[in-house]
Amino acid sequence: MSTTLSYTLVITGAPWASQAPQSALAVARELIQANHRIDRVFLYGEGIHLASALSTPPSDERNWPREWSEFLAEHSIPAVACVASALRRGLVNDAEQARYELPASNLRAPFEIAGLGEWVEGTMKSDRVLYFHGSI
Amino acid sequence: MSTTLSYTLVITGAPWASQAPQSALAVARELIQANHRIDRVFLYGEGIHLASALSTPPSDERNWPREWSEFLAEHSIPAVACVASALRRGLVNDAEQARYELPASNLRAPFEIAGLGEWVEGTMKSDRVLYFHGSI
Amino acid sequence: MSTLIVVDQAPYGSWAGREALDMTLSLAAFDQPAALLFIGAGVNWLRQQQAPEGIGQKSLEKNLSAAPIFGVETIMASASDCQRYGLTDANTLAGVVTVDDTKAAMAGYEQVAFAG
Amino acid sequence: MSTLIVVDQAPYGSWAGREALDMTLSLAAFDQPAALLFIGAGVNWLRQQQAPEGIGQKSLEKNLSAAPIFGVETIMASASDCQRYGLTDANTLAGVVTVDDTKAAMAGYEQVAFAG
Amino acid sequence: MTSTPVQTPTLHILNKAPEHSRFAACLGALSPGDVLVLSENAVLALPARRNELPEGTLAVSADLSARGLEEAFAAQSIDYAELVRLTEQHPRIISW
Amino acid sequence: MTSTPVQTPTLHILNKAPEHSRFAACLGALSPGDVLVLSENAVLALPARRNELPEGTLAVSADLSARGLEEAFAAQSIDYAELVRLTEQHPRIISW
Repeated sequence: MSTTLSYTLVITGAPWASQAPQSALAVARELIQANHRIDRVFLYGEGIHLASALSTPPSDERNWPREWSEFLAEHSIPAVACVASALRRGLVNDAEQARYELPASNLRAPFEIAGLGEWVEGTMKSDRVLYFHGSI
Repeated sequence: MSTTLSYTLVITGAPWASQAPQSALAVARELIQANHRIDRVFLYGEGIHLASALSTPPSDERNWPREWSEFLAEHSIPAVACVASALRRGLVNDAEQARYELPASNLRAPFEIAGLGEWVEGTMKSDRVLYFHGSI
Repeated sequence: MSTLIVVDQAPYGSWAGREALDMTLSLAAFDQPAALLFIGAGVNWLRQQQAPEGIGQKSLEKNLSAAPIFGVETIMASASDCQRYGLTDANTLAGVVTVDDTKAAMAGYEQVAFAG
Repeated sequence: MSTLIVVDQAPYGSWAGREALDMTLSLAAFDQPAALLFIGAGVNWLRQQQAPEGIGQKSLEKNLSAAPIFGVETIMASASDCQRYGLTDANTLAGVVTVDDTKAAMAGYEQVAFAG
Repeated sequence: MTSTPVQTPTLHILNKAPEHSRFAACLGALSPGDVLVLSENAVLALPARRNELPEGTLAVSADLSARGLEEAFAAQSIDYAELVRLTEQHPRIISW
Repeated sequence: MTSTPVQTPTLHILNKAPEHSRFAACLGALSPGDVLVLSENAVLALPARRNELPEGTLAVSADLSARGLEEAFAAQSIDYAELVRLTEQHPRIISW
């Protein structure tokens, strides 16, 4: 099939607790390879940890947040961490840092923070929505 | 029984993904109440997220990292996040920020970062070691 | 595009049930047909008289009861899982529809998703 | 103080198995008697020819095989769970002791812990 | 090598829902004289799998209340202070 | 109210180990014509519960290899490109 389809990817499993970010990246690369469009990546629940700017795995291990951010930037794919999931779990951008007077921000570009409306739009407008959950 | 015992508490479940930090805090308060000593609190695996300085739950919800840090400070209890668990998952102190040239640090005082040796010492020296895991 | 959100995780031990409800309410807020299906240990979200203050959490009972007001069209639960966990008409939240055939229930929706 | 670390989670889908091995090696590094017991889906950590490069992870196979060199006294696995998952002498890492009675195996250690 | 069976009665603290594989593993590891305390999601075993639980099984009160089960299972309910007393009495504790 | 049964064949992507309660839930939700792809921990069902899996069950190659199962189950193995093609062919997809 050579028709171009649009996809929303939802990641709910955290790196280093689940395989979700890895599986999602492997699928995302193949989607681009197959000329499909990724409308957006939406991080929900534990999945928001993928957008951490501070993840520092040992140098002989893959750095999933960095690989994801490079992939997103290269293909200009919007990626959003759910604001409610993110704030609870300590993932904030500069605006939230200022608003809540926090000592730092730790969101990795090009991830942004937004509401569940972004996910709803995905379910309405994308041809496919794929979920990547933790496996335990 | 009125003998004072020493305890090490190990938390492996994350706040907002598990009930582990809540259950551990309830038990910790009772230990102090019963005149026991808490040698240390050790955060491992997903449990390291309890030491985030940036967690910002809605104002009508409990803030477990803040409550834990207040409890630790009040009772001068050492608390350590496992360095290997923490770095991967994006929890770093000022020293790690400098060493890895990261844009920020996000460890909440009085938590510190150290190795599994702290846990081993707990298993050797404390009278009891209690684990608080996630439940899924 | 009708969506069914499925909850199979026990209450209060994880955030998945709350996050599932938030998803469902968001769909409803955008006028998208949305329903909830509770299966497995997830049916325990539907028990009356939840009082999670002692574990420092907020009850989801009122939010679930109010979900239809916010446009969630149906709250369903697996009849066999309710029976397994001792949920009866007497101790289950009002408005929950028990279903004998969860497979058929899922088949009625174009999208089916879990919160985590 | 002898410690048994139990692994019941499947390989590569979570970090619990690695973190359990790290705990065991740390005990051994401090000359504390330490052993590993694999049960349930955890026994699959013990299969030969794991090649997780395609999912971007490192194999634990060599680390597990080397554990005795670093002072881990025993690596045990539930015989019935090995059978369930098709693990035989031919495809299981060398040096693993299968145990018929995991309860008795656990009873041999003063401390028993999971990694998560 | 310390393979002499330890005969100390053990306190088992189990926080997994009855559907979790570790729940069954815990039940299978109980010996006579051991104490089983259900916490968090595990208290759901009281309505679901009561017959499989050993006599004298206890459950954390705050977790029963959270899940609407305190009234039905008050006889087995213990508070955190009692849980601490059980940890005093049992040098060997397994958190499942 | 959209309760008319949707008859579209569904692609089920299952990543839970066979012991996980969602594994059984997924098997119970399969209809004739549906496609089941095992990924991540779920590929362990091939050695463990092969008889319960529907004929034509597929498994992600990278996950089989990771767990030392690629050789034994090569016939059912698909790569990520084939998984993407399955998502093209199935408008209705459930990720378990």
